[in-house]
Amino acid sequence: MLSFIVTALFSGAVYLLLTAGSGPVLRLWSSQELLVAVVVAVAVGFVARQYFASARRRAASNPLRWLQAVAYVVGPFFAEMAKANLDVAYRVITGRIRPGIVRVKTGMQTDMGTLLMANSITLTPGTLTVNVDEESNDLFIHMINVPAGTEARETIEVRELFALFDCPRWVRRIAE
Amino acid sequence: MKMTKIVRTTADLFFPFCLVFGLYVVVHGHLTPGGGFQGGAVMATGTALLLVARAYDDVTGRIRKGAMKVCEAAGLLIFLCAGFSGLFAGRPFMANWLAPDGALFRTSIAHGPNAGDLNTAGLLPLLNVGVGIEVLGGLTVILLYMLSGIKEEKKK
Amino acid sequence: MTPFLLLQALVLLGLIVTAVLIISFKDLLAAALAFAAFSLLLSLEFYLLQAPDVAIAEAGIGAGLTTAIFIIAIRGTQRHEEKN
Amino acid sequence: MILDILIWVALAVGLAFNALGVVGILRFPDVYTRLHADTKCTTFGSIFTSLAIVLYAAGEYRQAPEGQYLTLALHTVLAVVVLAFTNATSAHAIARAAHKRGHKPAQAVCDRLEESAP
Amino acid sequence: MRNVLFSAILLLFFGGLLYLAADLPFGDPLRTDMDDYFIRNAQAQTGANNVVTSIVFDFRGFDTLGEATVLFTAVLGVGMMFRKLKEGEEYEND
Amino acid sequence: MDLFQTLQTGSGAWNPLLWLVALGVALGVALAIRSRGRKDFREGVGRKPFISGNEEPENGGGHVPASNLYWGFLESLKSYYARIVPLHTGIPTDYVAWLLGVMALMLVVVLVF
Amino acid sequence: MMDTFVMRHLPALLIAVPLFAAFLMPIVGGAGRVVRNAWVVLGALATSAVGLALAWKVLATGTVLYVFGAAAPHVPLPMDSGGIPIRIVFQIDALSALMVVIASLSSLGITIYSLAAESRQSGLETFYAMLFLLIAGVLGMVSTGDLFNFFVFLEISSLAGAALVAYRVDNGVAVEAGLKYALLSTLGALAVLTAIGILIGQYNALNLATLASRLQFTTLDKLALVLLAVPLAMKCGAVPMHFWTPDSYTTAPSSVTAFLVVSSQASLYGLFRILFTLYGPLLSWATFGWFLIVLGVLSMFVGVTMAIPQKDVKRLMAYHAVSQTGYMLLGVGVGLAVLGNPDALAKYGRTAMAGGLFHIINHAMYKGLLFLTAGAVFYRAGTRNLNKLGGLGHDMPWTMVCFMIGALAIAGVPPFNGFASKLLIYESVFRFSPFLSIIAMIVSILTLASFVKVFHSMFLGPRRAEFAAVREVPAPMLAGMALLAVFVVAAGLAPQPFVDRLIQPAVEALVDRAGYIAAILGGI
Amino acid sequence: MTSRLLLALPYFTVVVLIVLGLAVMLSKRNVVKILMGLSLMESAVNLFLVATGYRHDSVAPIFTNVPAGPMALPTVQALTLTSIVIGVATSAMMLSFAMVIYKKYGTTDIQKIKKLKG
Amino acid sequence: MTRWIFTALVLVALMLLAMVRLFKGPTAADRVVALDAINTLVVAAMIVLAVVFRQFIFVDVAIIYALLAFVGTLYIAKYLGGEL
Repeated sequence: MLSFIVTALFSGAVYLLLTAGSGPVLRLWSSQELLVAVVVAVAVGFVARQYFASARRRAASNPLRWLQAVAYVVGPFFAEMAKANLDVAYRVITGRIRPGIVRVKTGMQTDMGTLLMANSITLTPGTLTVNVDEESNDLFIHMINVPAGTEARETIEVRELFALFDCPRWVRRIAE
Repeated sequence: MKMTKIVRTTADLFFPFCLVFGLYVVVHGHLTPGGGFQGGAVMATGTALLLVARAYDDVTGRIRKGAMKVCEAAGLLIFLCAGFSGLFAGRPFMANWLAPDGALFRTSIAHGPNAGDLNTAGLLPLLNVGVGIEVLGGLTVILLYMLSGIKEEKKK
Repeated sequence: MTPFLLLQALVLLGLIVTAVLIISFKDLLAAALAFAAFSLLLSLEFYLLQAPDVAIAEAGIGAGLTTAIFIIAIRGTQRHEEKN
Repeated sequence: MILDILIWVALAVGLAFNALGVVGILRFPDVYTRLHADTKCTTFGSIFTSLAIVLYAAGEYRQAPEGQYLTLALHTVLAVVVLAFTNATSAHAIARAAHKRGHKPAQAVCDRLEESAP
Repeated sequence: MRNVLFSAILLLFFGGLLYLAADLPFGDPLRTDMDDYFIRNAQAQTGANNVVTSIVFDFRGFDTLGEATVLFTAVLGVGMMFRKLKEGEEYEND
Repeated sequence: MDLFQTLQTGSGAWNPLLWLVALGVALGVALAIRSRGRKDFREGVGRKPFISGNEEPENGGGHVPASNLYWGFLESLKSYYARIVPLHTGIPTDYVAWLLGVMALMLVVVLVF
Repeated sequence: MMDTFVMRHLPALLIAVPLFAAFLMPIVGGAGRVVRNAWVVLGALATSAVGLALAWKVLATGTVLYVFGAAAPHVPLPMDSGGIPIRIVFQIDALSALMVVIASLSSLGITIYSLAAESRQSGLETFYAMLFLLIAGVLGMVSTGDLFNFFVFLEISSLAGAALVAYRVDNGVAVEAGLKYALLSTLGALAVLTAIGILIGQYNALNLATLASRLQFTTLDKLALVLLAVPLAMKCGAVPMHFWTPDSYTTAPSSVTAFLVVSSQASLYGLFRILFTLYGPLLSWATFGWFLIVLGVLSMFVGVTMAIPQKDVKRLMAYHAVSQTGYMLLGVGVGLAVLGNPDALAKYGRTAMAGGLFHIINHAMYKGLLFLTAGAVFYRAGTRNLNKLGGLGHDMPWTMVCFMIGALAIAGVPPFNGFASKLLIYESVFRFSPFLSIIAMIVSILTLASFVKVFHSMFLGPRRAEFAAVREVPAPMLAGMALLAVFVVAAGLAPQPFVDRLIQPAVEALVDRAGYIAAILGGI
Repeated sequence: MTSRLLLALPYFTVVVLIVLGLAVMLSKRNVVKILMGLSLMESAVNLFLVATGYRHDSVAPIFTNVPAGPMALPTVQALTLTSIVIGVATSAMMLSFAMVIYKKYGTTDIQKIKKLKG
Repeated sequence: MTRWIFTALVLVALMLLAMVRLFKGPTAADRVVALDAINTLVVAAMIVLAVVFRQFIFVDVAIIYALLAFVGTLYIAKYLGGEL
């Protein structure tokens, strides 16, 4: 039931986002759109509940956390991404690379956290998730520039990848 | 074989999004670009996403061929019955008899830009929904059958 | 030569190039990839020709599902073309 | 006026990063490094071109508050979110497939995955 | 021999179709009366903003039924190919 | 007799009824001839069917297989068949090529005439 | 009330009824064998009834128009449109009615036949759904008055046909034939679509009558003509594009083969429609008349000569189907060649066309019958190889009788229907060109010869040990065959009523281009 | 002629694509490749259909929030929609045919798929 | 208006440049990378072109594109990884 509500909420929110600007209600929606939004939310919630909000990722189903996710994406994540891009741009131009695949300990417990962490890693500093350990949620990441000395270590902590903010903490707060 | 946890979770997250977006395209078929086919294809992509992220055997328990076939047939029957309904309104087959003065979907709109008025276009939204369901079912069944074809071969 | 025509010319050039790639690849997987790129550009061309409905249909059915179907078919048959 | 300049800047940054991404795809030696260029630079570039559009929509909305500009901005944001998310995931999928297929990372200093693979 | 023949056929097609490309005006259709009717009247008659949808589902709705039927046929065809055959459902096809 | 009208072909005619009558007459003649045969013949009494003086083979062995029928016809048209049968290669590419070839030919014919 | 209601909407029901039967089939199929069979019979009966009623209405009252989705079904031109039909119009004139009759009769026969004949296979609800889709496709092709709608129905019938050809998946041969069929039909349909694009790009119309009234026969139109005519000729199995015919006819289940014949003839109808109605007097008569004649003569001769050495009975019959298509092309081709010459047209042109069109219906019936008998033999004996068959006449007398009727009819032996139509063709073609007529007669003799071979190999001779278990086929199969056999005999014994009531109006409809246009656009 | 061709670039592309598709069908031996050629031609014809309906400086035939102007012809777009769906249906079916043939015959070489001949 | 169409032009030109990688390969994975880049560029170009045409609802096409191209890429990746 909870999963149904969460999925329906998400679906309704997305639908309303898509149709914003269509009518007079709150200067955003027309009444028919709101009606259809309810229908769509119920229908999609019914069909997709076991996928979207399965019991294992109950924690991430909290709409308040979604707002945090938005804040994360706009704030720390974007800054990290900008830095990453400058870094990659530098390497594109100069061609100075020192690639390698390392194992990163994330400490994430849930699928959702792993996903967010992996995607954050992929989009930020010179790193790219290649594989994931299904049990321990450790990530294997390809670094475009392995810092000297890192290649000898068995695993590295995820915190070390991010220079400006503590992204893993954000992710944990959102998803766990 | 299933893909990694990351892909699976992404697929799960995007499945309702695909459905919502597909429904959005279907429902707004008469107002914005799109319609039954396009929306149905988007929805079918959602199921294709699930199919690709998981192993075939894991999915077949949830997305059943039989159900999808019924879905498809139901969409077509909606279409056909909507076509027939014109006959009983004294119009020919496939007549959009609701459009000018029906009970539902009847708001007449002026020539020119109009936005967000779903309650228009007579039979068209109904036909859109019918075709959308049909395309969703049909494309999913095609994918399921083709996947079952390669799975069988793997066993040998 | 307005910018719009130039844009169209570039897209059409891309169409022809990808079509040639489809033909010339002996590796069917690569050909399917080129086909996906072809569908993509075709969709963009429909978009330029003021046919958004068709562009959506081509994007959805042509690029997404046809690629999937081709990949499944290649998996169900063999990956490399016969030598002539 | 300031908005105009901002739009110009955003467009320029976006195009520059897109171009860098494409150059990176052409220049880098192996799949993984190319993926770096692809996912990061083109996504970032697209985010900036879209940002320009959002800014444009905001400017127009201030002049004439019509629903269409809101639609434009929201849909663009949505497209970018979808794009970023899918790009990251598909980059991961491609990298994994390439590794499973046996492509070694070129000039690699270490390859922990190769060692841990069963 | 074979290749020469095939090339000749292809060349002929290329020439013929190139003629087509040069003869049919692009961007300036010769006649537009039917489409003008649609653009003028679609909104009033069907109440749809999207003229293409109004054509697909109203003016040429019967085509769309046919199109849906084609998809249905293809689905049945694919299903037929991968159906589970009964025991002993074998034929001599010589 | 609206049903059994004469079929007009413009230059000739054919009446199925007349033909039926003729058929009946022929049948009558045949029966008349048959009635003049030996009445005392009984099947399987004393006589065996034989083929050119040999015993009849068991289990339809005397049945001429289809491939052997019209051997002479096929032999006399050997050169024709040697040309026409190899055209039916069974390769879809050739089928397509024939279709396109006829199309190209017609294109030339239509554009010229 | 109900009566007039149904009668008013017959053209819509013509397509909707088989589609309805097909769409419900996956759901009904789950309810058990008896329910499914009852549904199949019901659907087939309803389809045939609608088809025959429609044909009757057309022959009684003239061309029937049906405008889909308009204010009233019989008004193709809306008030404010300035005289252009904007919706899809079904325009069923006498020629279409002829084809509808053929399809209705044949579909009823084969559906009943297939109830028993295919009962041993799996996936039957798919099979029947496909069969209904094929029927709907053929009916739509012959009754539509809209070029793009024609294309859509062409695709439906091609796809359903290809899938049905590949129905017996077991060792892949059927799938091979299906692939070939699908490949060629798709290519042909693409050509047709290109032609539609050319036409709509120039004249901005899709309605056949409107297009015909606007056509100016520019070079582009010539290109479109080629792109329309040649693929349709391919689809009806004319030599030298006939190669798919024996492949697919051989491997398809027999009931389907019998209907594939009708499907080919629907393409033939399309070809005639394009040549006579769409292009009409713009064509150079002689060129396209001789195009049809050459195709016809080639088809006749190559078909029959290829048939003689065949070992597979269905393949042999398939080549005969090619050969018989040649007669139709010859007859109508002679008519087309003299269309510009009123004198010759009156003297023998109409007769030739009548012969060709009469041959269409006759061929559909007797060739369907022959394929059904071949299927019956295959059903019991388990082989189609003529070298292995023999002596079945003892155990399958009724099948043998049906086969004899069909064989004599195809060979043009009186008093069966093949003779009547062939007589019309011989006599009229002789006055056009004696040489062609003689070829036609030779082909007829060769046909007789080859069916003598089949008859001898399948039914004559002593009983064989390996066919000891052979019995007469089940009643539904016999009923299906009997239906067609009765028609063959009836049309042979009383040809003139058929010619008068069914064929002559069709010939008039074929020739009367102005009438076809006027039915939509009003007298122009 | 040349200048008109230059203006009618889409048509020219269509011609090239159709001929390329025909070349694939005539010269290639792999069934899947041939089907790709067929799909290529299908796409080309779709492009042709849409291109016939384009008017210079026109807007899409949708009454959204646009400045008035000539609209592109809608009928051909509707036809193209139909043709796209038909195309995907056809290719799906033929590809499944090819898969079954490969399973039974062990080849995708079209020159070896000829059990039926003569 | 010019700046938007100029942006679109550059994006399309970059797309053609990315096609070089599609052509060169050398492995299928490299081609997928190129395809992915083309996808992203097409989506960006579509969003920009929506402003050029002032048909803001056209952005939907871009969203659908981003979604569906993703599915195609996943199928290819699954096949490449030998898991299909």
